[in-house]
Amino acid sequence: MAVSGTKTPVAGPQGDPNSLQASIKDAAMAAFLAGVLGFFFIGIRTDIAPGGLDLKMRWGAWIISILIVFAGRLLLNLFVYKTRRPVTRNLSIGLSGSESRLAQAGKVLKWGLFAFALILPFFFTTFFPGRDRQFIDLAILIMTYIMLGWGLNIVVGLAGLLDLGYVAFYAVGAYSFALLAQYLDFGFWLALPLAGLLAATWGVILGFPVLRLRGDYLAIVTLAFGEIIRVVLLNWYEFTKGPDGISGIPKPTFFGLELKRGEGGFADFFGIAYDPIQRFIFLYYIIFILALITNFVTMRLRRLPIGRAWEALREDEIACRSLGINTRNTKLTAFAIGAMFGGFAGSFFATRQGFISPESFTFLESAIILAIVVLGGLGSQIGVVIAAVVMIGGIEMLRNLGFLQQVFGSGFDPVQYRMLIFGLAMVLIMVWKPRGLISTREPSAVLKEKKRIGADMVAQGEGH
Amino acid sequence: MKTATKVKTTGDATPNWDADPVLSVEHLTMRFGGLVAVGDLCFNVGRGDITALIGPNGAGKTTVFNCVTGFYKPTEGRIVMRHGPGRQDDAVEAVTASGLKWQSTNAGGVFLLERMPDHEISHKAKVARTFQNIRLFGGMTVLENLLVAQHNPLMVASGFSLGGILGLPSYKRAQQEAIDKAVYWLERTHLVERADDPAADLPYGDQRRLEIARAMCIGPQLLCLDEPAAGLNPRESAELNQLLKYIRDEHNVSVLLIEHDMGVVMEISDHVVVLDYGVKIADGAADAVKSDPKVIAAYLGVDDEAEIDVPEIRKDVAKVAAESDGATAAGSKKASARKAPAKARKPAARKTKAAAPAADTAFAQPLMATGAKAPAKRGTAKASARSQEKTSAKAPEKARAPKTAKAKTGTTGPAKTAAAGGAAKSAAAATPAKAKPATRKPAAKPAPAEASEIKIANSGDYPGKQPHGTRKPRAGGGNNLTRIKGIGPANEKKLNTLGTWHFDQIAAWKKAEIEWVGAYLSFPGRIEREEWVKQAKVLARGGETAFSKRVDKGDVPTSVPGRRGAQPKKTTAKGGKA
Amino acid sequence: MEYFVQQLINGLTLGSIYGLIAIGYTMVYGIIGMINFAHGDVFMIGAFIALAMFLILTTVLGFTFLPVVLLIVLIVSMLFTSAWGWTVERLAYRPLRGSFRLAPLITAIGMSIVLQNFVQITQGARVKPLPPQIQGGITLMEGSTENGTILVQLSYMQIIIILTTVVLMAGFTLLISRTPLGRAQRACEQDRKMASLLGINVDRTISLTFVMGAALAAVAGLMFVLLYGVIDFYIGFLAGVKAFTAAVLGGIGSLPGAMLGGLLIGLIEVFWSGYFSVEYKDVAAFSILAIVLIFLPSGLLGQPEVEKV
Amino acid sequence: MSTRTDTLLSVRGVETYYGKIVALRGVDLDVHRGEIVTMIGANGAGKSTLMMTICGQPQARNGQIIYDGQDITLMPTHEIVSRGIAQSPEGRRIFPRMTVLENLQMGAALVDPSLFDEDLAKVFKLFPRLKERINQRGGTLSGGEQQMLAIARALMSRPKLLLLDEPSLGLAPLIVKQIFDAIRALNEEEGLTVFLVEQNAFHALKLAHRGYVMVNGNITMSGTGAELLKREEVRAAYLEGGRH
Repeated sequence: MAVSGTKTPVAGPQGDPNSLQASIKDAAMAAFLAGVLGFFFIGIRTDIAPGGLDLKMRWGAWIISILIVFAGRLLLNLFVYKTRRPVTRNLSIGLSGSESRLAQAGKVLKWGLFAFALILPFFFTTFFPGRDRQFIDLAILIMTYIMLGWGLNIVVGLAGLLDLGYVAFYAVGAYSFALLAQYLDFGFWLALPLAGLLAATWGVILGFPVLRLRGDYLAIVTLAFGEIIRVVLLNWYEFTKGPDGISGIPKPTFFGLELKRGEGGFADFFGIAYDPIQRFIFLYYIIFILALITNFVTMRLRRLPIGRAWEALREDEIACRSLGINTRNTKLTAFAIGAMFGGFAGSFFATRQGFISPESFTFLESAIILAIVVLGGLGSQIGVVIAAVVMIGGIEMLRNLGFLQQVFGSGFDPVQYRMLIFGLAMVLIMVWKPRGLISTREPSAVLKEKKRIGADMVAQGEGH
Repeated sequence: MKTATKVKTTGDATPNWDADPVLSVEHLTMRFGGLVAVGDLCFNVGRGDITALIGPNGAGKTTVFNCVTGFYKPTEGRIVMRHGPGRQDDAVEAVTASGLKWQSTNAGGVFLLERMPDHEISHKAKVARTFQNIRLFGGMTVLENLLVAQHNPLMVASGFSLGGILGLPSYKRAQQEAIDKAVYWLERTHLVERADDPAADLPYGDQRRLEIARAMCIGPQLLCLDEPAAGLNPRESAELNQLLKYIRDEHNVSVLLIEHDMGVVMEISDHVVVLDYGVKIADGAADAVKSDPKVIAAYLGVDDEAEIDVPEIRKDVAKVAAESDGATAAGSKKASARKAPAKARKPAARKTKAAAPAADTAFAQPLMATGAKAPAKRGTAKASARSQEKTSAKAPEKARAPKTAKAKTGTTGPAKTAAAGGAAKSAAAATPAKAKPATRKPAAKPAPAEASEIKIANSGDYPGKQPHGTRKPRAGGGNNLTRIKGIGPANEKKLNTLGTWHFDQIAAWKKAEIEWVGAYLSFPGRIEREEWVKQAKVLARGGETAFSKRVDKGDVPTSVPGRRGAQPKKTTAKGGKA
Repeated sequence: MEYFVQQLINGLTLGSIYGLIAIGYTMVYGIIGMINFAHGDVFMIGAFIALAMFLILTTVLGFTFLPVVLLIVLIVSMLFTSAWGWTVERLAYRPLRGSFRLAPLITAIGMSIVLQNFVQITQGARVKPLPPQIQGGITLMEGSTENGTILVQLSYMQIIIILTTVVLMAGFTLLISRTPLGRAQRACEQDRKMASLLGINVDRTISLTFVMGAALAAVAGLMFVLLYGVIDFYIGFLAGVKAFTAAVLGGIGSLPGAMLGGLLIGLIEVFWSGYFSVEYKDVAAFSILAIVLIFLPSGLLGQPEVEKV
Repeated sequence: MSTRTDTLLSVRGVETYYGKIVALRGVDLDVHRGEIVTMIGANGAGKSTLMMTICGQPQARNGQIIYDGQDITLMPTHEIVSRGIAQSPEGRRIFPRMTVLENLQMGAALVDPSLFDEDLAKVFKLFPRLKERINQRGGTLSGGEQQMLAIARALMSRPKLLLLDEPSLGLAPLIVKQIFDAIRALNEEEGLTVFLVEQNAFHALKLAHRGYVMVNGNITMSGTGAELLKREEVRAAYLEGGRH
């Protein structure tokens, strides 16, 4: 009837992808594309010059970039893309075993990590006395992101609601404390619960009208909400000091003791020598405990009806409604609890920095927190830890690549490349493991034998 | 058997579903834009009954379900759920007038479902449901699925999570009870071995059962099942029947189900409600419904050549029916003829259904309307399917026509009007449709008895030219016109009354005649479309068409196989059927 | 009154630019159901290419006849930006086809970060000014207030922008509704697997969608350069968020919706700035989005989603 | 029926996986030109997976699929179907927001546009109902009409091999009959080769020249339709199919 019925010998649909010729051809194509893409950016640079813009040609850099792409693609073709199947599939097949092993080792890993986190400041002071401050500071930063990740994990990972404006609650928490301290002279410990409460209230205020929205609409409204909060903080100068930010935010006290030098301070009270590191260690333990509380509450909630309802909501909202679950309230609870932990983390951030401004609460922060949750594996607590260590630790490590200047010359500033590499890492990890690092799910109730649930079974929600 | 006894006891008195309804759907109308999915529907679901809601695709069954369970808000109407015995009419009216959503009474409670959001319908009114395309929490274990169903009591037990976070023992107890309840239903549904597996991992049949178990875990008084047997094999279907009976008998839960599988419906239902185009066309005990001509017409089809719900064809059938009415029996006779086979058939059907090996044929049967191979299958077939077959094989139209007449006139309207926006019109449409054949009756009937040239009274009303006809077939009898694709026994008879007996007569039709016959038979255009004339030319030459070959082999159930000569008069069809 | 008309014109101009970018979001969302967060940055890339090409033509090659220059710039930036759009899809989204929904969202955010930083590194973080190239316009109205006279000006630039947008919109609408390519796109949108079963090369169709979206973003980029005369590596983010908001407001997946949403967002911003406060124009735009979505959960022209039970 | 017996499609040892789950465990079957071949089996036995594997979605991990003398195992779907295979897949997959006409145009995406009107007339003759609905959106059709449209759409590509996945699923008995009649007519009148998968074994085997029984991703039996219908094991397999 239709297409010609001539018989051709049985042959594969394409040529042999391994042949050198094909690889070179492909690499040449890639290089050509790189040339096209790079022409206006690497090959040309516009700079402000007197009387307008000046155009500078950089043929060398352009050609080098083309050659790098050619060589890179050729090597990839020859050594990585060994089969016709995409590289991602290869990787995930090759590593699927490692994930199950990782999952099995999860329990050991969890306690190991916990123990390490517990002694971490002393580990640093003992083994890296010269750089302990820097390392503990980094640990505090990572721990903050872990806590934020765990908080967002309730919303995105468990309840399956895509929230692109999580940073708003972080900001609410931070500004609540800063403003309470500034106007009402509240201390950290008094302000902390209030900040959490305020953030949760904002979560409900935002959630109440918009939770009817389907996934992507919810995403954009939460993003918009995050931006609104930031813009208001930026422009309500009389109240928030706008772009100038709020400084002089009080430090937390240890049961009324300030961690300061001299009379009445922590060191003085315990009769030990004052060392500025004590404050860092103290801050570290505050965020550590806050994060642990977040984790504990989340884990507990998961085993409670409300947590199961979250997960059920993620799996199938309509079925939930048919079982008598008030989905709006359930979503609101997830939003509020997630926001509350964001608020806690925010006040901690304020007290740690001593200074906050709207600059710290851009969409990029939301994106990073979301990336941590997704890269770690939705709903996985340990995944968030790993992702936070890798991503946040990773970018901060890039600050320390001064030695590269010796390689590339003094004009080379590795810090510039930090976010570029961060972005690339996000793409690569996601392509490599679309479900995140730990994607299996642990059942919340067990009759006889606990079986982990494969990622392919678990829904992501926000699509119903 | 419960079904049988129930039907008997309620035979004369008010049936259970009217005396003690757990759910009343009253004047339910659901419009989507201009489309009326359900129009002014009323029915009751009896307490402790299994009630089946059946009807062709697009009849509005799932819409009714969604209204009952709160997923859609009905455009109009009232849906009353009652806890506790009796009609509680006073309480219902009181709640309706009060504007409340529900009210507990000493007899139980009255719930106006159309006022309640979906989750309250499940939580307060205790109506559980399943879904046509299974909606399990695929990434959660079987046990977790059942625990989610007990969300509301567990929420209370966990002190709305606060007690739970603190790890109070009262919550632990409640959780253990919930697990025990889950295990109970897992045992009933043979899923206890799979309790810790993710629900998405279960085979299809298990998923269907799990969905029922999950629905039962909310402790419902009414269980709504949307096509629970879809995609099940006969053995699983049989198990499902057992499960549903168990739920009804041991847990006193009323069941409302939508089902396509007539085997399931007829075996377990106490009460059947039939919908067609959003309108109820039958309502009664399973036995009565399955032999109801309206149901047969709407659901199982009228005639091989009829394209379903093309209105003109319905009219066509209605007309023949009316003619036959005049020609033969009186109304009372019809009625008894209709009932008799239903009764006679029933025991046989039950017996064979119980025997497992025959089950697969029974399963397949309702969908088959085949001739030659089927004696054994006939025995196990559901009555309605069979009645159609029998008539086609033995008694072309007489027996069936009176029944279909009503059904068709009754539902002529909805096919078009439902889409047009007025299901209510269907009732109105019925009347003129009925009236028409009555006026035509005297015209058509005397024709054969008179002149050799057939006179049709209002022949001039139709465009084109009436074809030449003879009073009697030529020597050797008329041709088997059903060998032409598009002509079934009904049309053959009508053509005969026009004096058309032979292929060559049809082959000789010109455009004008085709137009006239098309108009007369109320399906303009179909003769051309089905190329009757072309087929007739071939057959008149003694040739064969692909279709005629199949007719001769007996593969076309509603054509008459093997008969090439005269067509015997089969006025005794009814007797034969009874 | 005069002030109002002037603001209306300004709003329509800004709205046209948003609309052009929004189409890219809406088409990509329609076909693969993902929010292409990098699209705003593709717009930024387009603006940079347009700027560089403009400079090449005017300062290096010495072309002076503006219409020809602009035409060449338009074509070149559409072509090169398309290449970027194609590459982004190929690298970051195609490997995740059929994967779960959040994965491409994260890679999109990643790509957005990459593009921004790539441009920042290669072109520097400082703003690039371009003196106004098209000047003059038509004075529509003249009115006087106590502060002096107000002229309602429809500049040539604005005319060009609005006309180009109208022409492109009409062309694209025809392309989508009438041609086999458009039909294939809509088929992929509704059921990708089925489309491939009917012989549609789904990957190529999706790539083409990205290319088309990027080409339109390039047009918007050129307009932006000409209209505002200042670009930097960060313009993509805010314009992207606004355009995405526009797409959602109009009903994501709907082409006319994207245009309508773009115009609305443009008007809201301009009027809010004009009558209330410039600082809170974004708040106004986002708030209106939230309000519209609460009452029309699928946006203004979106397909209302019938809940399938 | 056609007397030619040369093989149009042959499936050899095909294994298909969904993630780590095996769906097909080495399937062998042949479809000859001009035949109606049916495959029966319970839900989840792998029938639909086989249909989709033939079209390359998902691709077979092992084994070979030869169509018309060409190995199509690893071809992308659009290239496979461009060789003359059309499928009316499980769940019909009508484009819901396109009109009936547009759906049919999509079906003819690979065919010379000048043949469109002719083909359109042909499918309308087969399914007159669709003609009445020509400007209605696919999503608003009833289940039976959608099934007709799915088959009609498949026919618009002028296939040599028509794959039908459960054409009777969820349809009222009367419509099932119409659809099966249409399939038979296509085969008898146009010599179209049809491979259909059915759960409704009885009906399908009556229609088919030959049949296969699939249980748990394996072919357990084959024979002519009539033979299979008679065999006790078919009933057993049919009764006990599925993944258990």
